[in-house]
Amino acid sequence: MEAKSFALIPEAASTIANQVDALYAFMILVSAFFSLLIAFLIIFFAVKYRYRRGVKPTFKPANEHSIGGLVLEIVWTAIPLGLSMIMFVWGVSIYFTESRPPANSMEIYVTGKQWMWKIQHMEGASEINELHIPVNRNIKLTMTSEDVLHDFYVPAFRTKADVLPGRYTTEWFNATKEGSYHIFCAEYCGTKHSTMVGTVYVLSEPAYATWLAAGSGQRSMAEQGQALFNQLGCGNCHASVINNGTGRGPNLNGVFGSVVDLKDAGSVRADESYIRESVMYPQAKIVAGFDDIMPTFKGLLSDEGMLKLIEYVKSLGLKNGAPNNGLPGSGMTNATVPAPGRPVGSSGANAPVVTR
Amino acid sequence: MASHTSAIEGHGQHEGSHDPNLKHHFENAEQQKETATLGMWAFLLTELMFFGGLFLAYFVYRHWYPVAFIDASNKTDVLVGAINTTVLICSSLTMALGVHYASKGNRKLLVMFLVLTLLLGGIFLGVKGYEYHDKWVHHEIPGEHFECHGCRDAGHASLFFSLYFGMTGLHASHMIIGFGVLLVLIWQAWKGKFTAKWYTPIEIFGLYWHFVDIVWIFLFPLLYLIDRVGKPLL
Amino acid sequence: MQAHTEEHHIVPKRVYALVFVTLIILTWVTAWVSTVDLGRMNIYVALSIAVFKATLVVLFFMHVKYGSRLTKLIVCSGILWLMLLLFITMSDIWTRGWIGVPGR
Amino acid sequence: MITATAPVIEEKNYLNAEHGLKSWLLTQDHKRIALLYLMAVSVFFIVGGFFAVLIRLELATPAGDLLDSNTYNKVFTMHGVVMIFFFLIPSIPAILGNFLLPLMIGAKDLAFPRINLLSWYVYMLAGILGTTVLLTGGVDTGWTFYTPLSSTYSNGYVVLTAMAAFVAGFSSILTGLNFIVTVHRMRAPGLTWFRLPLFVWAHYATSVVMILGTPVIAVTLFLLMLERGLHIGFFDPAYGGDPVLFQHLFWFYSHPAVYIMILPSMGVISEVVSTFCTKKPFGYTFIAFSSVAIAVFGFLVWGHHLFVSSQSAYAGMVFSILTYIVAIPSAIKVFNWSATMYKGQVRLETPMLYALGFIGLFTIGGLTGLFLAAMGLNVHVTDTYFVVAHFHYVMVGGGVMGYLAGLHHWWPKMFGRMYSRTWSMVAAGLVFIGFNLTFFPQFLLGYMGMPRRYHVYPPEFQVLNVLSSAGASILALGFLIPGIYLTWSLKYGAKAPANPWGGVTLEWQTSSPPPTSNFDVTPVITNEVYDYTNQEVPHIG
Ligand code: HEA
Ligand code: HEA
Ligand code: HEC
Ligand code: CUA
Ligand SMILES: [Cu+2]
Repeated sequence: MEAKSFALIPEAASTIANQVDALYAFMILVSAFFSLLIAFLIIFFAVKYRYRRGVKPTFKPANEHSIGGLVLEIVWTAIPLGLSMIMFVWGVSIYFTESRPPANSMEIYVTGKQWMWKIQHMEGASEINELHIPVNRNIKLTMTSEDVLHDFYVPAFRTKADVLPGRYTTEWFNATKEGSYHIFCAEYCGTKHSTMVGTVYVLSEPAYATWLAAGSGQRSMAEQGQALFNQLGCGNCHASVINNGTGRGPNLNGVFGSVVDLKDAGSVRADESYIRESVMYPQAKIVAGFDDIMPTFKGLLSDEGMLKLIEYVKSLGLKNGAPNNGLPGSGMTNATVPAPGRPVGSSGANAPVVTR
Repeated sequence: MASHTSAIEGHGQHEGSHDPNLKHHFENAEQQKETATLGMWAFLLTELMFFGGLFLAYFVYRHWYPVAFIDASNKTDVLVGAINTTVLICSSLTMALGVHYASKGNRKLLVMFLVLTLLLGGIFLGVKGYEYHDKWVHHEIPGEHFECHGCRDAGHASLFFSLYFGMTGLHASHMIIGFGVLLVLIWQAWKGKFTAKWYTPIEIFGLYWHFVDIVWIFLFPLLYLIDRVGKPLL
Repeated sequence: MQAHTEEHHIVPKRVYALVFVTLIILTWVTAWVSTVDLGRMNIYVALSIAVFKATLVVLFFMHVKYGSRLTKLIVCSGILWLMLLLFITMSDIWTRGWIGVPGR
Repeated sequence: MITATAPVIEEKNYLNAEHGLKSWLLTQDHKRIALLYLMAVSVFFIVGGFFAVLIRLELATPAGDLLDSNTYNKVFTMHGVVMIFFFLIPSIPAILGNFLLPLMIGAKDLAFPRINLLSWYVYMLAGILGTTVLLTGGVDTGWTFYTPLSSTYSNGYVVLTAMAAFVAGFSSILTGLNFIVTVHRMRAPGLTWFRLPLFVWAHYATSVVMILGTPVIAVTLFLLMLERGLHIGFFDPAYGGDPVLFQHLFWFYSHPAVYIMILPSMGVISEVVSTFCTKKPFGYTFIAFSSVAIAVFGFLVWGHHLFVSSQSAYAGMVFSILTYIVAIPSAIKVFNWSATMYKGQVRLETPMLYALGFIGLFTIGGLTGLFLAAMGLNVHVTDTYFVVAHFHYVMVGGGVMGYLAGLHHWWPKMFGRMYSRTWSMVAAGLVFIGFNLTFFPQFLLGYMGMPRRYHVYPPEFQVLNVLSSAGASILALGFLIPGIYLTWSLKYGAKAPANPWGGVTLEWQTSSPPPTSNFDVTPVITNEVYDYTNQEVPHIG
C-alpha cells in the first residue's frame, strides 16, 4: 500500500463513493450552519444581555403565547423538518442503490471466520484476506460466516455489510480506480477483531486476466460443487442432470431463483438461503408433491462446501429447460430473481413468500 | 390528564393522621390507596413488556418454522394444559371474590378465598412440575441431548421448546412469587389486619394475580394448541 | 374527579359468575377448535379467543371497567407498546428479501 | 469568598437530623437516598473513566503495545457497560431527580420511600456483580452483547455481566415507577401539570421510557443468560435462531435508553438557563411536550442501529424517517433555550457555563446523529469512530455536561455549602476544551474509515488518534478538579443561602439543606410557573 499523506476523506474508489461524499458534504453544510448559528446566538445573547446590577430589562420579551412566539416555534420546527426530509430521501436513494446489485454483476463468495476472510472466485481461485478484482466491473459478494457476526468493509468503496452465520448477505460495488485498499472487519467479532483486515487489489482488465490465469488449473466453483453433489449422493434422489428429474427428489434444474410451491402452505423464492436451508434443514419446507424423506446434511458440509453446492445448483439453468451450460460460473442467474414483493411462478401472485 | 388537586383542596391538616396505616408523607388514606394502585398498574405495564420480548421471539420463529412448531406443539398434552388453564381461571375467580369480601370487611370469607387461591395456584404449579418432568424424560429439553421424536423439522423444534420453557418458566416463577406473597397476606388477613376501609394490599395483589392469569390465557393457545387437526382432544 | 366515587364500586357477584363461566367455556372451546382444520386461520382464531378472555379479566376481575381514566390509559398504553414491539419487528421479518437479494 | 468554617449552631436539616451509619443505610428519606446514589455513581464514573484512560493510552500508537488484544476488548466493554448502566443512566434521575422531584412538587417524599431505598440496594447488588466481573477477569462482548459472540464464543464472564445489567435494570424500573406515581399523586395543592417545572416534565418522560423499555432489555439479557448458561438456544443460528432478533430486542430498549440519558440533562438545562436568565423559559409548553414526544417517538426508531445488519431495507427506510422525526423535538428544545436568553439577564455562573457547553455540544452530537440516520451514509460510517464520536458528543457533551450543570446548580441546596467559583469555572473551561479535542478528531477518523473496537490500526490514522489522546488527558484533568473542590466544599465551603441563584421553583423556597420533611408547611401554589416578577437577582462572588 502506498503511503498516504494526511487526508480527511478516504480515497473515493467506487461508483457509490462520490454519491456518499456528496451527501456527506451536504450534511456538513447544514450542520455547520446550525452549529454556528446556535453558537453565535448563545454567545451574542450572553454578552448583549449580560446581567448588570440594578438594570432591569426594559421591555417585556416576546413569549410563546404571542403571535410572534408561535410563528417562531412553527418556523424552527418546519425548517429542520424540511431539511431532514431531504436527508432522508437522499440517504434512502443511495442505500437502495447499494442494496440492488446490477444484474450483470460478477459473483464472488466470501466466508468470514474468526479472524480471517476467505474469498472464492467462481473460476475456482480462492484467496485469504486478499481480494483481486477487475476495475470498472460490477462485483457482487455473497457472504456468510462460520462462527460469529463479521462485517466486510472497504472504506474506499464506502460500503459494508454484516456477515452472519447460517445465512447469506450481499454487498456490491464497482471499483473505479486501480490500486489497493483496506478491507476491515467492522463488526466486533472477538479477540482479534482488529486484525481481521485485508486488502482489495483493483486491477486493470488485462492484469486481472493474468492474475486469474496464474491461479488456473483450479476447477471452477460449480465444478467443485458438482463433485460434492456426487460425493454426497445427492444425485441418488435428485438425478436432475442425468435424467432430468425422475428421482425421488425434485428436479433441481432451474430451481434457483424460481418460486417453489410448498406442501403445507405458501411458497418460497429459491435463493441462496433457501438452498442452504433445504440441505441443512430439509424438513423445514417441503416441496409440494414430495415426501419429507431428504436427510439433513448438517454437520457433513462446511460453509464453503455449501457455497460450492449452491453455485452448482445455480448453474443448473432454467426449469424444465436444458441446462444452460453455465459451467463454469453462471453469473447471470440473478436476472431471474423476480421483482420485490411480486413473486413470479405457478403459485400466483397472492401466495405469501417466506424469506429470511 | 385531569389533575387530582381537587382531592386535596382544603385539606391543610392531616385528617386521617390517626389511621395507623397512613404513611407520614400522604395527606389522607384516599391518596395513599390511589398511589398504591397506580404503582401496581405501572408495575404491570413493566411486566407486560417483560413477557413481550418472549412473545416477539415466539411470533418470529413460528412465522419461519410453522412445521416445526406444529409438530413440537403437538407433543404437549392439551388435556393437561386445558385442565391447568381451568384451575388458573378458578384461582382468578377465588381471588376476585377474596377482594370482594375484603371490601365488605368479611374476614372469614376473605381468608377462605385467599386459601382457595393458594391451593389452586399450588395445583397449577404441581401440574406444571409434572409436565416438566415429562419433558425431561422425553429429552425434550433444548441442549445437547435434545430429541424430538417424530417431528418433521426436528432441527428447528428446539426453538419451540426453548420458548416453551422460557415462557412457562417465567410464568411459573411469577406464580411462585405470588404464592409467597399470598402466604403473607393470608397470615395478615387472619390476624385481622385488613378492614373494609383499608385492604389495599389485597386489592393490588389481586391485580398481580389476574395479570399472571392473563399471561397464561395467551400461553395456553400459543404453546398447546397449534394445529391439532385430526387429533383427539381427550 | 368522578372516578373517586366509582373506584369503590363493588362488582356484583353475579357478574363474577358470568365472567367465570364464559372463561371456562372459552377455554374448552379454544382447545376444541384447534382440532378443526382451519389452515392458516388457526392462530387467528386462537388469539382472538385469548384476547376476548383477557379483556374479560381486565375489565371485570381487575375492575378496569369501573376504574379511573388514568387506569384505562395505562392499560391501553401497555397494549399499544406491546404492539409496537411486535409489529415493528415483524415488519422487518415480513419484508426481508423483498429486494430479492439475500440479506437486504 | 470562601470564609472560615460555618457557624456552630446549625438548623436541623436532613443531613444532621440523625447520625450513624444505620441512619443512612436504612433511611427512607429521598434526599439521603440521593446522596447514597451520588457516592455509588461517582465511584463508577471513576472506574469507567479509568478504563477510558486505558483506551486512549493504548490508541496513542497504532500497534497494540500497551494491552494485549484480549485485555483491550475487555477494557472497552467494561468502559461501555460501567458508563452506561452504572453511571449515566442512574446519574441524573437517581441523584438529582431523587433529591429534587419531591421538593419541586412540594411533596414530603416520593410515593414509595421504601421502594426507593430498595432501588439503591438493587443497584448496589448489580454493582457488586459488575465489580466481581471486573476483578475476576472481565468480559469482552462489547456493551451491546451481540449474539452469537456473547452466547457461544466469548471467553469472558458473560452471564455474570448480563446479570449485573439485568439487576441494574430493575433498579432503574423501580426509580421510574416511583417518579411516575409521585408526579401523578403527590403534587402540592394548586400545582397543576402546566405549573410543573420542566425538570419534572423531563423526569416524567424519562420514567415512561424506564418502565416501558427496561423490561425488554431485562428479558433479552435473561434469554442470553439461558442461552449461554444452559444452552437453551433462542438466537443461535445453529438451531435456525436469528441473531438479528437479539439486536431488535436489545435496541428496543437501548435506543430509548439514550433518551433516558439525555432527557434528564435537558431538564437540568431548562432549569439552569431559566434561572440564570431570570426569565421564564421561552416556549414552556413546547419544551414540556417535546420531552414527552421524545420519550414516545423514541420507541419507534431502534432499527437505525441495524442498517447493515441484514435487516430488511424497507424496515430500515421506516426506521430512518422516524429517526428524523424524533430529532425535531430536540431541535425545538435547542432553539427555545437560545431564545430564552434573548433579552434575559444573563449571568455566566458555573452552572450556566456548563449549560451553554451542553447546548453547543449536544447540537453537534445531535446533528451528527442525523448523518447516521441517513441510510446511505450510515453504511459507510456505522461501526467506525464516527459513531463513537457521535455518542460521546451526546453522552459526554450532553449527558455529562448536563449532570455537571445540575450538580453545580443544586450543590448548595444539597449540602448547604458553596464551592469555589474560580476553580469551578476553570474546570468548566478545561472540560469544554479537552472534550472537543478528544472527540472531534474521532469524527474525522470515522469518515476516514477507522473501525471502532480496534486495538491496532493502520498508521495513517495515528495523527488524529494522538490528538484525541491528548485531549483526553485535558478532559481527565477537567473532571478531576471538580472532584477536588466539591469534596473540599463539604467541609470548608461558605454556607449557602436558601436561594443562592435566585431560582423560583419550589426547592429554593425551603432552607439549604432542606429539613427532613422538606417543607415546614405544605406549600400551596397560586402563581404561574417561573414567575420572576418578585424575584431579586442575588449577588454572587
Ligand atoms: C444520550 C445519548 C444519545 C442521544 C441523545 C442520541 C441522539 C440521536 N442519535 Fe444516537 N447514539 C447513541 C446515543 C445517543 N444518540 C449511542 C450510545 C449510539 C451507539 C451505540 C453503539 O452502537 O454502541 C448511537 C448511535 C446512533 C445511530 C446508529 C449508528 C450506527 O451504529 O450505525 C444513529 C442512526 O441513526 C443515531 C442517531 C441519532 C439521532 C438522529 C439522534 C437525535 O435524537 C438527535 C437530535 C438532536 C439534534 C438534531 C440537534 C439539535 C438540533 C438543531 C440544532 C436544529 C437543526 C436540526 C435539524 C436540521 C433536524 N445514533
Ligand atoms: C456515559 C457514557 C460514556 C462516557 C462518560 C464516556 C467517556 C469517555 N470515553 Fe467512552 N464509550 C462509551 C460511553 C462513555 N464514554 C460507550 C458506551 C462506548 C462503547 C463501548 C463498546 O464499544 O462496547 C465507549 C467507547 C469509547 C471508545 C472507543 C473504544 C473502541 O471502540 O475501541 C473510546 C476511545 O477513545 C472512548 C473514550 C472515552 C473517553 C476519553 C472518555 C472521557 O470522557 C472519560 C473521562 C473521565 C475520566 C478520565 C475520569 C477521570 C475523573 C476523575 C479521575 C475524577 C476524580 C474524581 C474524584 C476524586 C471524586 N470511549
Ligand atoms: C433421500 C433422498 C434425497 C437426497 C439424498 C437428497 N435430497 Fe434433496 N430433496 C429430496 C426430496 C424428497 C426433496 C423434496 C422435499 C423437500 O423439500 O424436502 C428434496 C428437496 C431438495 C431441494 C429443494 C428443491 C426445490 O425444488 O425447492 C434442494 C435444493 C435439494 N433437495 C438439494 C439437495 C442436495 C444439495 C443434496 C445433497 C447434498 C440432496 N438434496 C440430497 C430428496 C433427497
Ligand atoms: Cu470479524 Cu470483526
Ligand atoms: Cu439509537
